[in-house]
Amino acid sequence: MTNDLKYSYYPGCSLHASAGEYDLSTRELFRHLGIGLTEIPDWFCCGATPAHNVDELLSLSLCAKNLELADSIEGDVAVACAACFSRLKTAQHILGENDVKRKQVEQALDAPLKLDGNVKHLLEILAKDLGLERLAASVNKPLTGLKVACYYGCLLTRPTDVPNLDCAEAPTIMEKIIEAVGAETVAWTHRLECCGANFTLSRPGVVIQLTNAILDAAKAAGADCIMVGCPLCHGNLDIRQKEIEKVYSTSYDLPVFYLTQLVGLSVGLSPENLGLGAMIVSPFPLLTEKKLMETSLLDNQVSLPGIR
Amino acid sequence: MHPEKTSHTFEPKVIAFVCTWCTYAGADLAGTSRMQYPSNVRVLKFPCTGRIDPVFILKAFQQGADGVLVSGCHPGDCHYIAGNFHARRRFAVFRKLLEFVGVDLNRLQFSWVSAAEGGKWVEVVTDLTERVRAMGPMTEFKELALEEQWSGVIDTPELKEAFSQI
Amino acid sequence: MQKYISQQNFTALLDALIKQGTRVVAPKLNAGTVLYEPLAAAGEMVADQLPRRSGKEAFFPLCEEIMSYEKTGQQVALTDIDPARFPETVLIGVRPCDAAAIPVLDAVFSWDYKDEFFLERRRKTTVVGLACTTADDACFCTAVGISPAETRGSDLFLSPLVGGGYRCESYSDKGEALINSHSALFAEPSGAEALPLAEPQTEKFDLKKVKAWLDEHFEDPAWDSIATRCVGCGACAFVCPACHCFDIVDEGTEKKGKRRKSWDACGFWKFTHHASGHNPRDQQPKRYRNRIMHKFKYYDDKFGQTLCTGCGRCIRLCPVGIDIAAIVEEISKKEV
Amino acid sequence: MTQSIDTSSYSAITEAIQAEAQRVLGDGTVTAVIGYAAARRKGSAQPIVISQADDAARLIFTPACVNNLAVYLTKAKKEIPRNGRIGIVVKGCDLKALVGLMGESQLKRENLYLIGIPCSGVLASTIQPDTELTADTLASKCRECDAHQPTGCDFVPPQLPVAPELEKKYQAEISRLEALTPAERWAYWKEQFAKCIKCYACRQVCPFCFCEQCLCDRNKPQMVETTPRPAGNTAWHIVRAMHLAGRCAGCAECERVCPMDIPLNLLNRKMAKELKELFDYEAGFEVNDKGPLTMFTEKDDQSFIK
Amino acid sequence: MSRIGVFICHCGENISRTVDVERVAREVGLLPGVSFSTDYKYMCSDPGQNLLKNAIQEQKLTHIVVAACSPRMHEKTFRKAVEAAGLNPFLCEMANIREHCSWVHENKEEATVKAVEIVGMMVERIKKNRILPGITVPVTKRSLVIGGGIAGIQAALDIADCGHEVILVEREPSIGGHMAQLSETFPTLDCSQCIMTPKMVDVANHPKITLHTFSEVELVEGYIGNFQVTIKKKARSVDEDKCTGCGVCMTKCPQKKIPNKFDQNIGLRTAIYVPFPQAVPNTPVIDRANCTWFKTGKCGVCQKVCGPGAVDFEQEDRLIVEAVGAIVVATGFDLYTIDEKPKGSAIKGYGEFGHGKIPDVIDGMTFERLASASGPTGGKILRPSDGKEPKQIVFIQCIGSRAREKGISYCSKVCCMYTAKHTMLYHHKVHDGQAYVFFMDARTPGKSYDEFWRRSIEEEEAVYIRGMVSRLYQKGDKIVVMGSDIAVGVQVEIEADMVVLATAIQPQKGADTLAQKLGISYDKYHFYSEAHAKLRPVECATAGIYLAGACQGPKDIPETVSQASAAAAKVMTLFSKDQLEREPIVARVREAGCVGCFACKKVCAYGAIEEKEIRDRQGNLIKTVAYVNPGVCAGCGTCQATCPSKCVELDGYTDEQIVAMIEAL
Repeated sequence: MTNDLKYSYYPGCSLHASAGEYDLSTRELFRHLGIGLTEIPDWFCCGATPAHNVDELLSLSLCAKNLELADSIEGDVAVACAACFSRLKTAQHILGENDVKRKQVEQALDAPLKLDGNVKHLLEILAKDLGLERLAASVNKPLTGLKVACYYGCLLTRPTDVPNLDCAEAPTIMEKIIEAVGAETVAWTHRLECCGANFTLSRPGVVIQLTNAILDAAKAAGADCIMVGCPLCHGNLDIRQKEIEKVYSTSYDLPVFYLTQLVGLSVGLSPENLGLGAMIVSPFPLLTEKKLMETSLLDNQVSLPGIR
Repeated sequence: MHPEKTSHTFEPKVIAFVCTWCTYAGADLAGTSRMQYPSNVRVLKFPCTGRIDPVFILKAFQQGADGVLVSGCHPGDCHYIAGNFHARRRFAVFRKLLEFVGVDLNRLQFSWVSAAEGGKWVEVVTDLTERVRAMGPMTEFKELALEEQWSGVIDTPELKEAFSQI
Repeated sequence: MQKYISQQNFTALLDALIKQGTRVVAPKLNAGTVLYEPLAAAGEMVADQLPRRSGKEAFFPLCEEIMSYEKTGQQVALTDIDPARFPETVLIGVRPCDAAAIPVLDAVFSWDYKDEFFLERRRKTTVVGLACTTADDACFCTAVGISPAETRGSDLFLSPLVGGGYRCESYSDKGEALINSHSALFAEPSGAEALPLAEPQTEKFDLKKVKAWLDEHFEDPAWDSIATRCVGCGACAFVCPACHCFDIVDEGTEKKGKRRKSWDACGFWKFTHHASGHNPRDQQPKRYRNRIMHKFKYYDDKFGQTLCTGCGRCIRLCPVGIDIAAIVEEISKKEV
Repeated sequence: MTQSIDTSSYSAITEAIQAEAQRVLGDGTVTAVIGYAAARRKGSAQPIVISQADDAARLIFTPACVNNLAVYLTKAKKEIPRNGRIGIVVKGCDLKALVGLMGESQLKRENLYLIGIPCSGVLASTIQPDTELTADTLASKCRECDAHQPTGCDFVPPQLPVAPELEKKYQAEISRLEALTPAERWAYWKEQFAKCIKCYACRQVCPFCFCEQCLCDRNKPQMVETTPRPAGNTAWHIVRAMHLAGRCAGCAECERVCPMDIPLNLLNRKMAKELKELFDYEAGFEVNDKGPLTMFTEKDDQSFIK
Repeated sequence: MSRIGVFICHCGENISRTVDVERVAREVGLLPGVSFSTDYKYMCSDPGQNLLKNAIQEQKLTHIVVAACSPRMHEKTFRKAVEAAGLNPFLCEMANIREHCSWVHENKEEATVKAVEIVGMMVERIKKNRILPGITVPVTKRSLVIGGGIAGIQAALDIADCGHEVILVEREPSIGGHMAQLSETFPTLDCSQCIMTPKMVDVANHPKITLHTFSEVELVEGYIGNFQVTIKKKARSVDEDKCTGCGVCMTKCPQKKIPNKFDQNIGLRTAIYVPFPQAVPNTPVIDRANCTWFKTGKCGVCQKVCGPGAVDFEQEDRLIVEAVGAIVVATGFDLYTIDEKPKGSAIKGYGEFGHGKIPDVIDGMTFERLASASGPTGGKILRPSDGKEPKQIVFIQCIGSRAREKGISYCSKVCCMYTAKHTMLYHHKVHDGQAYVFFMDARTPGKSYDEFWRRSIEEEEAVYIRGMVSRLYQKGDKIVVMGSDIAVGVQVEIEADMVVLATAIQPQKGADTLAQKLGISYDKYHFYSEAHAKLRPVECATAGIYLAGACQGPKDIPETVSQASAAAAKVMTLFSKDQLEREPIVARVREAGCVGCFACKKVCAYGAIEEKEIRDRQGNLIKTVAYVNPGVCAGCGTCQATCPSKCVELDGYTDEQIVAMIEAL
């Protein structure tokens, strides 16, 4: 299947590090769907959540510069990471409204700003640009029987009026995508709670508490797994899961997928190409049980490549 | 107590068109507060800035005003709901027209002065008076008023000059 | 008296006149438009274009002050204009159609009331006509009995010659005096041929027949079809060499002001508007009818002349293309 | 080398409007049609009102059809029949005036039958009407025309207008004047206004000068001097430009008819430019309940107010 | 020819200290038209005024200029004096040579020159002044009250008690409004219905009040003193004259499970119903959308059982026209809901609270019905989902109010107090229950209000948590309330049985449509705008229309009642004279010149300009011109500045007067 969609791609730092499988699965999925994805040359860190707490001008300038770089490539800007997405969108919003800050940033960059580029999260590209119908049509192996807890986290839709991805407090975009690829979604309470994000190193106690509530809610709602669109959420929910289970003497065993991994599975991409082996909570038992993966692969799981 | 009065060679004529509810009352307050400002301004009272026709400004310049001030209630304070909003649009356009025909807009001031802003009235009037004083007399309209059509003129300075050059 | 003046001497003549303090009025470019205006130097004269307005304003200005007043207390001071202070003027380069209109105006301004403003200027002005060598299809001087070399109204008449210079012919003492005042610049007439005259295309009107029809047709449906399109501006009257209506207004305040005389036009709605609110010419066709009637009937009734010299200005400049020549031609074809 | 303007479609347009006028007069759709007819001088055209189907053959469209006929529908022209629906031949620029007149309660759409002209341009001046239409003789308004093809008419001939890209003279001239000092601009306009003879041709041809009594004809009080002296002339043209601000859609008739060649439309274009910049308003595109100077928003610019 | 008299006041020394008043009198005496000029120590004193009056008589003066203080000070004084001397008061003007001259300049020469010019300007102006006769407008002494809540009831009763007829229009089948729904009222805990229903009965029985319930205002024409109002009486399907209010129809109606709006849709009612037992009028109405007869054409039980034969299925909407002189608008409020709002709406819903999908999250008004003895639970606090008594209850304040990000930035004013009341009612009824309140800050200005609030904490054991709630979710049969306690700096989670939201007060739906019918202005939330926020708080800018109650902004009951009485007082002031007298500073149209472009009408903020057709004797339309209604015109003059041909003139500020002043300079 080919089509006319083309994007410049801003992977962000996490996708070049802890979230390599997100990057891998994104590129593979887009290639499979025939969506053009050109990595922005010379992109650099968006400043993430720390920069704007320290120096607003710096954080705005970082994003403005990245947007300027993106301007050289045809198409809207595709962003995978919720934090990058949030920062780029926020910078566009602030600089579009505030002339004083705009002038400051222009001075810092020594160039007029190019803010017109449309910044889009992968969710938006799949659900709106590609469209749910075309997405559903490209499904080869529907994820029938898989109960997914869609987890948005705090940044994807908030604050109201900035990302404009979906309703800030009651979004449905993830659910729609997951239903389009044949899986079931569960109604649960903690879809939009914060996971603690980058407190993961500085205040692990808080993060464990918050993340536990999320895992608990997903489990209680009957989910088999969790789907995320953010490497920070993924880190806290996946990497920390064993530790949480230990602290709270419980067992969740909820694999945490990136949205591109689940969608990738449904269109028929192989677990290797989706980096499933890199997940700490192994998805293979679940996928085997739900007959979404051949048993033979399970035996070879050790050989599956993780982060490239 | 009062600043030294300096004598000037040129005393500009400044005409102020003001609304009765805000600026006129503000000027009254400047009086009751015994504030001091140049005596060059002559105040014409209107019910509302909405009543002020651009032609009056033109007429004022033609009558020899060196500076014109139009002042009324702050936006939202209009005694007549929206007269000042209409005036704001009208004068935004009219000043552009005057500028285009060659009137120096430094001679035409617009302001919002509320009934409580005696100090602002003094500031606006003083600023305009001193600015216009520095600019010198508004000669454009005055010269125009002295000109007749060529064939009615008996001896124009231009003609005299032309003759002297030959 | 017939003389020759070279182009070079012609320029020298004008400069000399200007230098001696004579007002020299000639076609001149003014902000893109050619008008009869006082020259500051001979070089300013534009000889090859018909000015937008006629030469009448040398005697009958667009607007002139006739008096001023000032009130102090109960005292009123009146100041009159002294016509004796009007300057000596040479009106030069006047087209035959413009010059021919001057005697027409003379008749009006000296008929009953002697208009000293007009007459004093007239006395002090020497009119130098210039033969016409070009015409367009709006020109119709020949149709009203005037030729491109018509000398009526001129004190001195210039005919441009092949190879430059002018043949000058005087038709009055004033003309002769002008030659004599700078006789060194003039030479005896050469044998050089004059440039061919302009040839307006319009056929000669039967003005008697036109008048005869007008005499009988004050009320006629034709007026509506002629002038419904008239928008009621004063362009035709203001550019006409023969129109002479004026208005007198006081301008100023109760304390101080001036009384001025300025051109008026019968096409204006206000022209016959009475103080009562009644307007006898309440529709545009009636006002336009007055224009035709005045030119081809009323003036003839009074002075035995036609109030049109065929300059064609009103035809060229009418905003809505009203063509007086076409109208008169049409009238001349009507059954009387 | 002057670029000539392609007016080859005008004869076909003439035939089309003749046929349409004959039809609408014949079947009683309209009681009269206002259009253009040839006149005596070579190439000339003049406004005409016809009420018989047989007269439809007199209608023409040529580069000399410069007039904005909308003026004949205003109250200033009482002589034109007022009963029934009236047909009118309109160029895109003239149509804008009609749109404005509808917004000002002067006309009703249902009383009009609009015969639109797909116009490639007309002459700047008809002092010599048989002039060939070239980039030099083309009316300046046609150089920046955005309505060669009129919209919303009842009938438009199928021919398509051909309009070459030309330099926008008004825009260029406005920019030139804007770059001058106030004193230089004053000198420019003083020279121009001094020529004015108060013939009021500009007012009389303007579709928006429909006042029963012009402010400038009033003498209680005398707002503007009536004599044609520089002072009164200047005041008159300023008042006129102000009264047309936000209403004038740029038919440029005032400028065309001025016997003294005063560039009056420059003032109107300047005002239009300011209104566009200040209030994002352009006259003549849609029938509006309120013009830019009869409405306001609370957020209007007030940077010029202290 | 005018004979102008000029009087220069010394104002003690206030003017004469810096202005040479004798010289001013001398110099202006020389101006054309001035036949008398003099100076005097105190012009405003009795001798000063007598000097003026005598001079008018003796010098046969026709116009007067008094050069003294600001006209804002003494214009009325001198115009009165001039009137007493037999001149029209508008032939007197003041020249301000005190506030605008002597007080602001020190140099005597400068000040004197300026004073001469100021007086000269007024001399030129007054020559153009015309006699302005006072304007009188006839007043129809009947009034319309729109809205039958406590505001409308109070206003109607006050006006009617004064002997003037009142037409009271209510959209619902019964008057009473929101106050009738309340259980008890703060700060006294009176039973709301006990104090409300007698007033409703008073309205019903008042000989001067005509009550139209189940009716709406359709069209308003006219102006102050002279309105024509068209009222639509919606088809009730029950003849009000025949019905005795016995209620048999309601007991027999087979449709019994229709949610009752009066009970916030918790209680049920029949298809033929009165909203509540004490309704006024006690005449049922058929809810045609739910009535079997109207749905299927079968049933008709009510008609069969109705003794007097009052049920009339054929009844249709009726239009009635009433002439009134004044209108009181008292349309009250509606409650914000946390439901998802339509896309594009400036006001947003509460997605974080599940958009209102959790059944035991209710609003304050629903709690009132639960707590009300006449409510659906008979006054017991029971959960809507399962009828259990909630043992842990959470109240959350400022839902929608003061929430800019939700589109509403104002404070709803009554919620702090009613939430305090709710905690008390809850504690009185559920002794072992615990109430928590999340609040931003408690706003309790009002007599005995703060004491009341403190009682809820100190005596009724409500736990107040300063902080907002971020999220609510259902967990089993509990509602988890996640919030923050900013006083302690911790996140709190409460597992509640029921949550009560203090939702914002909004204007009634359709408030904007009604405002457009009335020609009054409203703010971006659709609350009606008063003419002046401080000095004219109960009047609309549109003359003859007054505001009462929460339609103007959130209000509690005492404030609403006060404002209703104030509006009634304004109406009675208007009705105190047969003719309304107005200052004649109003615009006038010169019809001869008017060309009917209606630019004046477009800029008139008061709707004072109408279109008037001028016809000849045969009735043919000549033209349509503008007409200024002098009863409505406020005299701002914006129309005149806008009119291109100056065919509308503002009396008192005509172009002639102004140009004369400019030319005097």
